[in-house]
Amino acid sequence: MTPKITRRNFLRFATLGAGATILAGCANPRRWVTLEPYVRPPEEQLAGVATWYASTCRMCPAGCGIIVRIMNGRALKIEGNPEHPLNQGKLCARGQAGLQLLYNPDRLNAPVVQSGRGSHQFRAIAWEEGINTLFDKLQGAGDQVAVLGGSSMSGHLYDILGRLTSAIGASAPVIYDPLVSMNGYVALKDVDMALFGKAALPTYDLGNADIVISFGADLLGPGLSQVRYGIEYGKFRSGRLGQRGYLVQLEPHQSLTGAKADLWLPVQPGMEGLVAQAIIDLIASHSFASPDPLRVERAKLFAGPVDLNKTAAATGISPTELLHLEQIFAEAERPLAIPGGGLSGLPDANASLTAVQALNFIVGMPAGGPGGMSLSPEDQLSKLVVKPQPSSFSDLLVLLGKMKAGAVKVLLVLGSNPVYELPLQAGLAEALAKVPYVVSFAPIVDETAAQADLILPDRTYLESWGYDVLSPAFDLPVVSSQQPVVTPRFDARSAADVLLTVAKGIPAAAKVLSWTDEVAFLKEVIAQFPQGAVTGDNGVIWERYLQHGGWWPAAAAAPQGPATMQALPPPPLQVAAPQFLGDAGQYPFFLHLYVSSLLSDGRGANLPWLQASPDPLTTVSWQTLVEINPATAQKIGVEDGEVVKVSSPYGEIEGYIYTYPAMRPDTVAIATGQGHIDYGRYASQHGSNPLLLVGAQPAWASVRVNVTSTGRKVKLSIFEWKPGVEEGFPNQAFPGG
Amino acid sequence: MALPVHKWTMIIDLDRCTGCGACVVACHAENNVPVQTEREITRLRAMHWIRIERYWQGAYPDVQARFLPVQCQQCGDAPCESVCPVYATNHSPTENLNLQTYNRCVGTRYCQNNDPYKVRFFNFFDPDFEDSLTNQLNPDVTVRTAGIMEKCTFCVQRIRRAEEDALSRGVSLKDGDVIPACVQTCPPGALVFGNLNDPNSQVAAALREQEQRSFRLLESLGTDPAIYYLKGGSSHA
Amino acid sequence: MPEENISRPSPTERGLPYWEQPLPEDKELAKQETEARKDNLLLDVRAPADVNRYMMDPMRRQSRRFWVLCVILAGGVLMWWGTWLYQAINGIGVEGIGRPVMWAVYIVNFVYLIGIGHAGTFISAALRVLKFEWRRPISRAAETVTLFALSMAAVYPLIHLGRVWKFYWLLPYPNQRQLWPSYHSPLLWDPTAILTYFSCSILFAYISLIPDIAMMRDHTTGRWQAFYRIFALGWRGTEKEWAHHETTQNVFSYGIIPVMFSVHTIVSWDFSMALQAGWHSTIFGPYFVVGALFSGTGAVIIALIVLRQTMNLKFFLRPEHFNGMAMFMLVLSLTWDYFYFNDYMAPWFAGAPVDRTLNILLQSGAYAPFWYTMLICNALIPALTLWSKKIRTNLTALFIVAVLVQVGMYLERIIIVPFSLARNELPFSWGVYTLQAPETMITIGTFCFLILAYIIFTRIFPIIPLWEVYEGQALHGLRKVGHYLLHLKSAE
Amino acid sequence: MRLKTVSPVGRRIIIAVVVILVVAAAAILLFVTEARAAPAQPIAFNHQVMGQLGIQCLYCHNTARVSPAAGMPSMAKCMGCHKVVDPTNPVIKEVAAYWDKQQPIPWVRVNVMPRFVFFSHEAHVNNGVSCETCHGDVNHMTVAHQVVNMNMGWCLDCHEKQPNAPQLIDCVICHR
Repeated sequence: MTPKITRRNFLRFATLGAGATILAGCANPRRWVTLEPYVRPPEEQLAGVATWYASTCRMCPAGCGIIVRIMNGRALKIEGNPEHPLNQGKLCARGQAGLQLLYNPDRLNAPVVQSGRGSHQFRAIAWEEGINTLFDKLQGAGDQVAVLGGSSMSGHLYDILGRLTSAIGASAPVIYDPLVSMNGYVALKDVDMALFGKAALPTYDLGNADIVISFGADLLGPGLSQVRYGIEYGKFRSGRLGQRGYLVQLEPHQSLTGAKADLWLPVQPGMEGLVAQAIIDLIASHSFASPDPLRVERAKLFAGPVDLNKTAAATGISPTELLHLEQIFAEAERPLAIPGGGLSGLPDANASLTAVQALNFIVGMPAGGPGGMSLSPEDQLSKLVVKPQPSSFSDLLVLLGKMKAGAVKVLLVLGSNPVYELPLQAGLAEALAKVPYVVSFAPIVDETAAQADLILPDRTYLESWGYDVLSPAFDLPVVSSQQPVVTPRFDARSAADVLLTVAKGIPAAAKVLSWTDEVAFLKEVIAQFPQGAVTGDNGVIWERYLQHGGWWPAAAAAPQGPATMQALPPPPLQVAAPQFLGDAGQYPFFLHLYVSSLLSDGRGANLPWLQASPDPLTTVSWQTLVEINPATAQKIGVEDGEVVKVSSPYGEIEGYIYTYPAMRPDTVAIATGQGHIDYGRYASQHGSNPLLLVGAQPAWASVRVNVTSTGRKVKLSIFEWKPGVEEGFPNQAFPGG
Repeated sequence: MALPVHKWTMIIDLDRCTGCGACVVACHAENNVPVQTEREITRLRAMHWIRIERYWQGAYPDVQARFLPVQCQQCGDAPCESVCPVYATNHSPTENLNLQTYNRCVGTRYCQNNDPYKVRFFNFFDPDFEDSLTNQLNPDVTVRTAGIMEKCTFCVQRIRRAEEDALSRGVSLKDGDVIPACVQTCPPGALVFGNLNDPNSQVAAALREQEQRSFRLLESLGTDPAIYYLKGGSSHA
Repeated sequence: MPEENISRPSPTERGLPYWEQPLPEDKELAKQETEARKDNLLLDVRAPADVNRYMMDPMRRQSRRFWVLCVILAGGVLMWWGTWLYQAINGIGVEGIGRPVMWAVYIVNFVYLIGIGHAGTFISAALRVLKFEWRRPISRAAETVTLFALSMAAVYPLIHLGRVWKFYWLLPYPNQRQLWPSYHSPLLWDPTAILTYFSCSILFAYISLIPDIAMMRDHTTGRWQAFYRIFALGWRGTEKEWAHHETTQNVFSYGIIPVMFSVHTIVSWDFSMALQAGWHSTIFGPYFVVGALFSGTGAVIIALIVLRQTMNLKFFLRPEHFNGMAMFMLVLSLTWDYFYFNDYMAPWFAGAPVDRTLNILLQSGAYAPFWYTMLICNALIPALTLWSKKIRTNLTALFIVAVLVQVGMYLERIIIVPFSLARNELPFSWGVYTLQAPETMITIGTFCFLILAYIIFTRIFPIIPLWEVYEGQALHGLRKVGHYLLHLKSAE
Repeated sequence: MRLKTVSPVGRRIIIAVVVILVVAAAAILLFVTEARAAPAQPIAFNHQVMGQLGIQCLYCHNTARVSPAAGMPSMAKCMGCHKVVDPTNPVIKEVAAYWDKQQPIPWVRVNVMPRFVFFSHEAHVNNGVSCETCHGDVNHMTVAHQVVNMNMGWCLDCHEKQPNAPQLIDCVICHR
């Protein structure tokens, strides 16, 4: 009998085959997983038990101490370092999200050269080749090297950069990013120099103040130190001194601070200085039962003639309210005036800032007592460690001028993203075109790295060494330590190590940068520290410094506080109503740019946690909003979700209308952060960049804009049900009582 | 050794809450809460176990935003528990928590309908933890797949870890041994967490002291929530 | 009426059969009788062979259009299965639900289909018990609606599951995990009630079908005969069999009525047991039952009109039936009005904020068009039209009214399910439901299945219970007119 | 005389039913046995030898007392003894080969739990549950294999007998 393939037989075999397949499917081979033990176990690691390493957060310049939970070599969670004097175990949203920078899927895994700037044609190279190229270019450039950095770079890197540039005769690194410039760090220092004789950033003892008048400062927002002022705010509210503080916020668009204020006054944009001056004038001309009679005397130093009605008309704050502000400020025991970063973006920035700081000057700061403003102290540490010093916008323009003139042969970009961050009018594009070689140290290809010739990917802060000197927002000398908490991912190298290696070949630099690597450098610096609260004697300083997350003075050393403030003869006070850029007819609205509380100045845009989390005030994520008052929206005929074009004399962007009840009807508010072209999959193609609306001058806060509808509408990616929240239940208020 | 019965309680001080959103991201990091894309959020599928509800009070110019952090209230008498046909949502007798057993969930979504606080979140699709971001996932928390309801657990993995450690070492839990991620990170200290059965705990003390400020969300529904809110105060000057 | 088709068989030896009695000689009486036969099926006695043929002819010959329709409907069913597979693979997120509207079209379909599944039992069992004689020819059409609507309704809870492959966890079966389903949950009361009702309905329908299957068996050959032989269970039509049949039918009729009431009450508990505004109502039990009967009656009217027109059943389905059904629908519409008014007034009077919000949303908000359409379709149109006998017996008009009632009742479920869910106690978490393609396709597909199964059923089994017609005619003769009795006897 | 036989149609039906039953039984058997079968390991490690030498479980799986995970011994731990103990054994040479390459041995996990089950060795070992209760007499296994089908019913069986049963059958004990 010969088997024949008949239809029946075929079916029979086919059935058998199917049966076998089903059987094979039951025996699932993927059931087994492999367990790979350590070859040599790290002594502090136990399987299944988390280990916490202390380091420093680098998501903004504040420098909070963090501890990172490590299990099986992976960083799982960042928490605040409970021992750290600045943040006492607390952390903000951005700090929590730092893990996604470490594990970002868009990180470069090797150095790359780009053939043609902006082409995105990257070719991976070996580190030796990358370092050699950098070395060749640096050597060829002589002293025509420029460095552009961001404010949250580690102190030791800034130190090394400074030594390198000065050794080869190049100009000092320019530190610029919008977060710093929009918070007016540089201008504030100038004002403090003029008022108090010390170019330092002020620190506010919010927790111990009783009356706080904030002139547009978003203390609880992302500006200065969200965590520190958050902690202070908790104390301010719970009445550590037996009473609940009183917070007045003057700003055109309600910020987080405005939302928590006891009195929110929508002042006309740019007029905060006039309000401050009016208060000073009123204090000088009135007599209250002030706890300190000298206050009136000091006020008289600044005061001029006061015309309440005129000021009221200009600022939008009624005379009654001005009198109220003056009275509470003069009569308070520990009042505090806080200038907002927006004041530094006015044409005459220093006048407004001075007026606000003068209020603090008038209060006079009881020596040693709680409350009030203080200036970051100077001590022996400041000779050992440095903090990246932000440069002013004009410094940046000088650098750009040099670049345009062809006086820069090699540009190094570290920790900043100027192509995204600078307004078009600043002319960075032309300037870059004149620079023969641009080297970026970005771990992720951002807009600037896309314009670079060579990218030497730096490690993210969770994999690298460093330190940070706390400033601003803190009045103790504290150095926060930074160490790698996980084995570095990818073939990335720390910029400091790369620079130290390169410096070896440049004779002038080799002399001042003789360390083998950054750890040797750091160890040498740290070894010189005096005994602190958590560091032991000389033998174990380094270990304990790393273990506890930094160096800070022993508890015995009291905060130096306001006593350090010395007054010079004050300059005369002249605040004038600022001139806004743009014709009022053509551009009817004031532009209020503010720093997004999650994405910051855009550096957080590549982290999905920050992108997808709702903005606290608008509850919108992923999108760029054009916030306007509902009345205005009705007037110009736009509604929520409408795509509008916002145009200023300098540029135009598209955004989605969001009607925001707590803002002036003559103002348009836009948050920074979105509108990336590069910078990874989460950042690119979302929203638009409002910095494009600003011209090439420091006066970024005095621009007028126009809003025109494009006729399109989109769905907002919003968390709240907007009509529900706005209309709520009939006759029923906020469910929170 | 008899295991203790805890009544985990959280206090949310609305006067202190600044709405900064640190708790939201901390929760994402701790609990493997997936991130939703722009498109999904426009389809009302945002997912945050703790959210900060922002309401408006007053009309311009006397208008102010009011923040109300809302997460699972861990009700003593939870409406979501009784409607689950498979006991995926049930009550823990030891911890007095409202549990969500992910692997038992079949996705009827009835619990979300019956949840007056709307703090339950449904995985409409498989979570999209891209590439290397999976490295960060907390190994102590199940990663939920499509069709599963999830919600705030008061970081029950931290509670259990602390309890297991205490049990192994033969000691009892102290106040402060268990801190959920949101409480841990909250800068102004608006969130306080502890065991209400322990009269010396921080929460018990705070509730005694702040009794006149305290209220519970939608208490009239009879859900007996374990989260107490402290009303926002006001200053006059 | 196929008057001309009636062929008169030759008289038997025993005299004229009962169906061939001559008209009375008196002209006036003869006219009256002709009129009465025209109006009432039970008086219009015909030769059984003819009557059988009226039923079987349309079952045997299918037009090309019928097959085209079948193919289209089958395509719809495939679309349903494909979409379901797509949904199961990708996740339930392909549906338009979001937070807080977690239930939408699937649950609406579930409630709607359970609802129209009510009419069959009601018409056949309740009307039987209440001795409404005119229900005789329409009872099977109604029961069949019940069967297929229920089976589709039972599928919807599975379609809407997030993890449908775990559906068996909803069933109480012993397992090593020592876990049982939670009987606290209304979601388990549902399947219990539905399965009870479904099995009762199948048996009830089947028992009524047996004599007619036997008739089919006797009039077919070959494979079909074998098929009918199996289902006829050896029915021969003896006195004893008829007696058993009668008893069983009565037992089921009385037994199934409470089940019918309980099923939709329990379905309503899915909603009324919840804390949701718009759901949390004590009136929901009877309200849902009435709503179900209302939409079910409408659905049966639609089915009857379509059957009558497409299968040439003009002999069986006469204006009197539509008149009766329409009157029922009117009564149910008025009852529904009462319950809806009640359901509306109680929260309105209580004035809880969330209820008021919901009412505002329905009256003047985004959902107002739906709400007013529902009221017009469910209350206004039946009340305005069905009082008139002309409209009740005008099939076109009645068809339109019945379809509008379906629209209205479907909207009512939409208003209850996704629209109510859109509002809750915290305005921050309000939301909206947007219809998406997958659930539309699944909905259409299941309705295709329902129709396909129904039309195939009508081609295999007699959709008119012939034995009931014969029985009715005989009983009618017995009860009403003395000389029919005589004729009957003579016929035997 | 012909005996009454099953019709050809009937026979076909019977054969089909038998085939289906056999396939199903085979599948179930395969599934069950495969669940208990020992996986192939990269190194023929013999627990019995270690057991006979009196080496405690906790010597190698040393985190069982302090961590939810029992832990696998590191390569350094293996070589700590086997540099001197029986270095010529061919199996130990294989281990040494991994050590020389400074690579971990890719052991295959024997007792696999679903990912939504959180078992804590620490909580059990410190409360009087011996290793053998769950892992069987590993000391006498030449090849480690799963002894207990660790499903939920089995876990509950024991938990229900404990004095703290109401708490120990809480879902959160294992699922979180």
